[in-house]
Parts: sequence; structure tokens; C-alpha cells
Amino acid sequence: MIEERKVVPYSGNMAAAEALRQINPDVVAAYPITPQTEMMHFFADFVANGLVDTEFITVESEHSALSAVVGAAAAGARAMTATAGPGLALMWEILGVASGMRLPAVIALVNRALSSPINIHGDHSDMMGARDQGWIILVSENAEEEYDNLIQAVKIAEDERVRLPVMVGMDGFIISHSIEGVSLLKDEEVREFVGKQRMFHPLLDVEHPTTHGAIAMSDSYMEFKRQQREAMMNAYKVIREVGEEFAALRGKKYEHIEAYKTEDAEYILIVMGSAAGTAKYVVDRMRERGEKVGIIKIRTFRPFPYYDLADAIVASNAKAIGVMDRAETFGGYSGPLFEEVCTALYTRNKFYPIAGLIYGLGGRDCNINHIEEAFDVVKKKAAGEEVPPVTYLNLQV
Amino acid sequence: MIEIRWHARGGQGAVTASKILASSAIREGKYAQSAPDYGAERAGAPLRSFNRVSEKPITLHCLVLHPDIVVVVDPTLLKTVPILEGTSENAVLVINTDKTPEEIRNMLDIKDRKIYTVNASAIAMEEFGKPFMNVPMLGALVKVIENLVSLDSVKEDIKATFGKKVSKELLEANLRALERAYREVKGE
Amino acid sequence: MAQVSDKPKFVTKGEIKVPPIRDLTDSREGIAPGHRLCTGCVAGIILRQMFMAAEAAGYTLVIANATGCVEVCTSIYPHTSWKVPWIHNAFENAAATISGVEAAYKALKRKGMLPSDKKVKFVALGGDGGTYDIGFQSLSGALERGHDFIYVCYDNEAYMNTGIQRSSATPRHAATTTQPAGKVIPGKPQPKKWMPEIAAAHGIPYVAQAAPSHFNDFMRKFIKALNTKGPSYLNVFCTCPRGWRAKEEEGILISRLAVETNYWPLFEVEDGKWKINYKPKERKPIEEFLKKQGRFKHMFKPGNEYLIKELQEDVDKRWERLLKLEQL
Amino acid sequence: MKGWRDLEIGALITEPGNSAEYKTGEWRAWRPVFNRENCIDCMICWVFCPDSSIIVKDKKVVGIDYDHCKGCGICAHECPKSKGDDESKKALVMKPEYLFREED
Repeated sequence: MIEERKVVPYSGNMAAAEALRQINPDVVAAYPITPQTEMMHFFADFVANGLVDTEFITVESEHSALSAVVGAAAAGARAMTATAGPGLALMWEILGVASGMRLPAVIALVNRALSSPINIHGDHSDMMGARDQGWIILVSENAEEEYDNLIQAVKIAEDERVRLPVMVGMDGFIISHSIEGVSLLKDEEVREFVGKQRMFHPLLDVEHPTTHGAIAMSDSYMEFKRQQREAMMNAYKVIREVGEEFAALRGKKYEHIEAYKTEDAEYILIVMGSAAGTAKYVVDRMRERGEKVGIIKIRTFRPFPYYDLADAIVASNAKAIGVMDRAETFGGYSGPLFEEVCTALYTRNKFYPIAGLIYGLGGRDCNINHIEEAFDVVKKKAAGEEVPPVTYLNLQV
Repeated sequence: MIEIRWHARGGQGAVTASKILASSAIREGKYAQSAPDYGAERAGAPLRSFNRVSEKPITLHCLVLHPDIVVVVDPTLLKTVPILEGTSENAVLVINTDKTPEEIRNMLDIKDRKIYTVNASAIAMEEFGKPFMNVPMLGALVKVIENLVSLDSVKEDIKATFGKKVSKELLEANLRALERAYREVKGE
Repeated sequence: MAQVSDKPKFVTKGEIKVPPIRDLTDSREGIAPGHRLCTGCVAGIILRQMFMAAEAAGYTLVIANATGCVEVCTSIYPHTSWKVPWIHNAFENAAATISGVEAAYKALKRKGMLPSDKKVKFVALGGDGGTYDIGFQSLSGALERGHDFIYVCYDNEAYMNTGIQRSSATPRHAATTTQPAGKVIPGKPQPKKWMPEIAAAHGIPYVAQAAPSHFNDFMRKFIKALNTKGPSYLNVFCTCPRGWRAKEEEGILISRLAVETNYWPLFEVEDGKWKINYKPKERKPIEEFLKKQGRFKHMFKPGNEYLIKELQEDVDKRWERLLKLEQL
Repeated sequence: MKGWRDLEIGALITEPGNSAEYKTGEWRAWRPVFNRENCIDCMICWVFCPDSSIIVKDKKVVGIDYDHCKGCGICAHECPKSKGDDESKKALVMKPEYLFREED
């Protein structure tokens, strides 16, 4: 039986900080960066008031934040950090270290654009830059999802079949700084759900000394990468299992994708993050006008849910598809999500007209009009009309 | 769904007022959002903040383009920012000014729409000696928009938000300012 | 529940007596042979002396190693030379990494998740590249935060792991692959950065400079650092026969000459108080140190006397400063 | 090397000090030859050996670990009993490795 939950007015940052408090990690190392800063203010407040047992390391850079998290996770601790945009970029080198060492660390990521020009607002270029660094990537639509995903992330990361770090993204400002109703779990529920961490040859087992972070020459490096690929494939299953387990607690199921009104949809947009919410609203509105539209929201970006996505598209009546990317792949065809969608379909021998749509860079608003414009492009594509390979939405021309 | 846009200057507490509004609505079991439109500006620069309040879940995550209500916290913004942008003739304007709604209508040549005014600056100065017009403006807003949130919910939220951070005196001054504006706001 | 606020409470111990080395020969070695350090690499000696001291003081070391010669040569999968917990993360973050390990230790100890009651000390280990240069920021951060650890820099005065490129620890006029002794520019134009004073400026409880040739002094300092609560920084002279173009058997001799010429003074800074541990009765001229090393060969060419003079001036200036610091 | 399924996850090494399996003695061009009769067990060679290759038992030097000794010569160079020219009085003498390899 699902109990009535307490709904609180929280920003994304507050929700994430609350998840961290309830998870009560052993070590949190973080460096302030807009728009993540206030998440760490809230958490620091928990530390200062004895509401967590966490060792909070106020490091001098994001690079050191993740470096300390790597040290702590290898030591056997449950370790977390939080960052945004350029902070994640500064961590980049250590992202691969964490995943290569198979450490179950978790980053609460507030998605922010990368410089230059400097911009503090939300887009996915930070996360997409990190997409191939061996981290599991979960993307949240709203504050409650960020909260839920962070709690699940701990369990996913520490699963013996996975042992990979996880980053959980939410759009900077749009989610991180907006107040919404967030339904909270009870402290005991969260603690029971995440459980006590499992240690895999912890560095601090001084009775059994281990060497972490060895150098692997060309005779074994590739084998370790193959192991990581296997772990990612396992993660695909584990994320689903953890989602099901979480559903028993939450009454809301988290899957790799969320197909919204796609069953009979002729035009489908693929969206990730906060814009998915706006897109759902637009779908409802357009359906009132009798238009057969739907969206697919991507929640798991790594491992990418090729099967789920292709299944959902194949099961629909799609005539054409639009892929909305909140990041660029300069010199590529369209955005990173576009490439993944093409791969998902091509490898299933399914071919649909696909339109590339770039939106929301540097926090540029993506409202109802822009989603409708995106559907217009998809419709044109379906009708065989000429559309540019990539359409920038809400661009001043 | 009701959509609100706040106009203020950085440091005047409009973001906080907008948060309190969303917060109070959520406490009442409604669905609400509060989203500030942050720039790189600092205290003093014009800023906007948005609210959505609804009986049904809100999934929209974008700026409010067509506000049903516009709240102007700082009267000096009346002529400098496009406060009517995106509003329909049915929109409601709640303005901090010492003028009457008619005077504002004539001064800014506003057609249609419903105008309410309240001297929030005076209330703020009288109640706490500082130009924090956000809470009084919230009081006025609650009064003029029926069924948005109740004054009691807002009071509860102000206590929860400020209770730990400010002195008892300041908290009470805020509550007085809220109620005064609630009473003193005038419509045409 | 919550931990007591971690206001650093630094404690240092007074005089330390190092047991005679003969008594240390029974002790377990923390590092196994079979590592791939160059023939005659003095870093191997420094590590062994470090472990001798730890053993004498009853500590188990947990090490975070910056990328560099020692790291690469001791951990080539599937082999490790380490007999203690050891982690390598990256080049520039040994101090940040050990911060995380030390924080994890506190948290797990509190939760009762660490069964062993062994005395543990955290050590970050790096060469001069990982310390003076690329790892400078993370080192400064960790020192300032007051983690309970020892930072050991084995200073061989250039980036040896990548092929003898200059570092900020390279002395004036030394030839490196990125600042070779050319016709126009005779080696590195800038003097050596003085890392120990920078470390000391953090107000940490213990900073020392040591040399493996003077192993009693080094081990005493290492034990002092072990017994210090809070961060310590040790700057250790490390001959690199390959990079310095010196004879493999002369690594310790060169270390001794570095001390005897005042090129590498032995000193310590305990709670802000500077103390020179060894003052040569007759300071040897810098040439004696230089002539053993090919990296200084060009300085002995006719017409280049001024190069030696300038380096001697650097050494004298530093020594005079030390004498003044000692008076504070 | 093992197949990818059998390698330790994340390149972790769980056998402390197993580098001893790797024989760096192969690198040696010069061999330290130890003469027990001249040794005073001062342990200078032991404290300065970069490769843990001076074998000490019961506080006495008993020999050289030729499996790992790289032949740097620091031991002989630093040995207080190995100064001067008279080889017969020295405790450690460096000799070219080929002399011994040919005998093998």
C-alpha cells in the first residue's frame, strides 16, 4: 500500500540536497558553481547542524572534488559530489578514472552550458561532453525526479553487476531554482532502500592491502574496457530492476524511457530533461485539436536504451520523428541524442524520416510555441517536404 | 491554471515572494511553480520572476509568456520595463504606487485590463523601516485574486520561511505589512 | 550522530629517536623488489627509508601516489610492488585523493566499518611535477583544509617520467629536454622554486627538507610527521641518474654533496619555527655538486663561469634566508 | 594474461608485493659481488639499496638477491669497507655481469 506522501515546495537543488541528506553518504566533496551552489549550501547546513554523518570536504576545485570522491569511494566509503557545466568539464579527466576504477560514486549534476561565451544557464553540453566517460547518466524532468533518481542512483552504482559511477542531471535554473511540489519519502524508507554500502576490496582494509589504479599496458587495457562495456550492459538491466523496486515504494515507475501518448501517434518528438514536461503539455493541447502527436522522454542516456526506444517507435504509427537536442555536436549531423536515435532505428532495420532540432542552448527558453514549431517540422518531414537537416528553435534570425 | 509575472529589482525580495506564493499553494494541496528568471545582474537590476498555480499537475517548464497577472514591486519600473508584454485585455495588474488605479491607467495609457494599486513602499517603510515591498505586494495579490491562496496559508509560509532567519519583531512586522496591504489594496 | 567539528587540532611531537638501522633490518618492507624504476633510482631508496621509519614508529601507511616515475614503475598490471594500501588517481590530484581517503577513514571508523585497529597514516606521494607544478593547487587545498596526512615530494628536479622536461623545481641553468643548453639560452633561465617555504606558509604543523644520504635525519623527520596530527610536508632530494646524466652508483654521493654544498639544506619548520638541522663546517663550493652531473656540463665550458656564479648566488641567497628564518 | 572475464574488476591488484615475481636482475650489466669475510654489518648497503636486494638475516648481511638487483653499484660505492684499490679487502665489488653469464 502506498502511503500518502508529504508534498513539499522544493526547488530542484533543495530536492537533491534532501536526497543527499536521506542517503547520508560517508563522504561528500564539492566545490560551488552556479547553478549547483545552493544545493551545497543546503547540504552544508545539514552538516553544520549534525543532520548527517557525512565527512564534508570543501575542496578547492571540482577537479579535486571528484578526485577526493574517487579516493573515498576506493577507500570503501559511499561518496558523492555535485557540480554543473564547467565544473563537470574540469572533472572530465577524473570521470574516466572513476568509471575505469569501477567506483560507485554519484554526481548530482545541474546541467549548465559550457563556455565560451560564459553562460550560467541550463543546457546539456556538459553532460553530453561526458557521455562517453563510462558513467551511467540519468536525466530528470523535474525536481521530484532528480530526488528519486539520486536515491536510485546509489543502488544502481553499488550493484555488484554494475559497480559504475552515476551522474543524475537536472536542467540548471529551470529545475534547480524553480519551486515545485516534491513528494518526499521518509528517511527510514530511503535508508532502507539504499541499504548499507557494499565494499569491494576497500583500500582501507589494511589487513588485505590492495593496489588501486594500476597502469595497464596494451596487453590488458582493452580487457578492462571490455569489462566496462559488460558492466554498462548489466546496468541496463539493473536500472530497470531498481526502478521496479522503487516503484513499490513510490507508486511511480521509472523506466529507461517514458513514451507519452505515442501508441497511435503519427508524429513523435524525442526529448530529454525539463523540456519533456513542456512537450507533454503541448501534446495534450494538440491532441485536443485532434492531432496525433506524442513524445518519448529519455531518462537513461547511458546506457542508451536502444531497444526500448526502437520498440516504442515501432509500436506507434510514426510517420516521422523529431529529435530535440539541448546540446550541439559541432561538425556532426545534429545533436548527440539525434545520433543515438538514428542508431537505435538503423540497427533494427527501421527507417523513419528524422528531423534534427536544437533548442534551449544556454538556457534559451523552449516554450509551447517552440515545441509546436518542432512538430511542424516533423510533419513537413513526414510529408516529404524539404526541411533543413537541423532546425534551431527560438533562434533570432 | 493561473500564470503570474513579477517585476522588481534585484534585492527587493520578489523571488522570495514568488517562492512563498508557490509554497503556500503547494501547502494547500494545489500545484504550483515559482521560477526566477536569473541573469548575471546583481542587486538593483530589474528582474522577473514567475508563478504558475493550478488545480491540476503542471508539467510546463518554460517562461510565462502570457501572464494572467502582473505584479510590479518597484514603481520606478513602470516606465522602464514592458510590464504589459504578453498580457491580454483580461489581465490583472497589481502595482506598488502611491497613485490610484485611474491615475496609473491615465499615466501609462493602459487599455482594458484590471488595475489594482497599493502603496507597498509606504507600508514597508512604516512597518520595518526598509524598502522590502515583496511581502506587502504578496498581501495585495492574495486579496485581488480570488482562490489563488488564502491569506492564512501565506502567513504560515512566511513563518516557516522567515521564522528561523529573522528576529521575532521583523517576522511580525512582515505579517503586519502583509495584512495591511491585503486591506489597503484598491481597485477601480 | 554528527561528528565534532573538525577544527584542526595540530599536535607535534618533540625529539624523535631513530633506532639503529641494524635493528630495522628485521622489519617488513612496505615495497617489494621487481619494480621497474631505473637502475640506481634514488626514489627506490627514499621509499624504503620511508617504510623503515613507519615500521619503527608502528604505522601502516595508506598511500595516494601522483602519476610519475614511482607510480608507473611500481604498479604495472598485474604486478604491484606495494605491500600497503595504495591508490593512484591522476597526475595532479594526489593530495585531493588522500583527502578523500582520509575523510572516508573518519566516516567508516565512526560507523564501525573498519575492523582493524592498526595505526594508520595517510601519505600522498609525488614527484616535483606532481607537487610543485600540476598538483600545486590540490596540494595547497589539502594543506589548508588540515587533513591528517603527510605529503612526500621526491624532488628530482624535472619531469623525469615523461623524458626530463624542466619543472619549476629545476635549478637555474640546468639542461633539460625542454630547456636544453643552447648557444643562446644556456639551460633553464629561472631559479628553482622554493616549495618548502610555500608549504610552510600554509601554517601547517610540520614542514621539513631531507635527503636520503642523511637517512637518520630523514627517518627522524618522517617519524615526526607520522606523529603529527594534521598535514606535514616533506621535500626529499632525489637523484635521478638518468635525467641528471650522473653515474648510477653516485646517487647517494650526489645527495651528500647537495647537502654539503648547501644546495639542499636540511631543515625543518615545526609549528612555524624554522630550524636548520645541519650546518656544514666548511661549505663546499657548488662545483663539487655540479661536476658530477651532465645536466650542468655546459656550465664548465670556458666563458660560462658566470653560470656557475649565478647558481652559487641562488644557493647562497637561499642559505642566508634560511639563517634569517631560523632567527625568527 | 587472462581473458577479460577473469581479470580483476577495475585493474585492482589484490596480491600485495607480487612484483617480486618480475625479475629485474635481468637488467644487470654490473654485478655486486659480496665478500662476507670483509663485511662489518653496518647495513649501509642495505639502507641504500633501491631494489631491496641486500639480503639480511638475523642482522647480518648474507648475500645479494640477484633476481632483483639491477646492478646500480650504490652498495659497493657507499660501503665503508670497499674503498681503496685492494679488492681483497672489500666487502662489495662490482664486476661485469658477462663474466658470470658466460659461466652460466
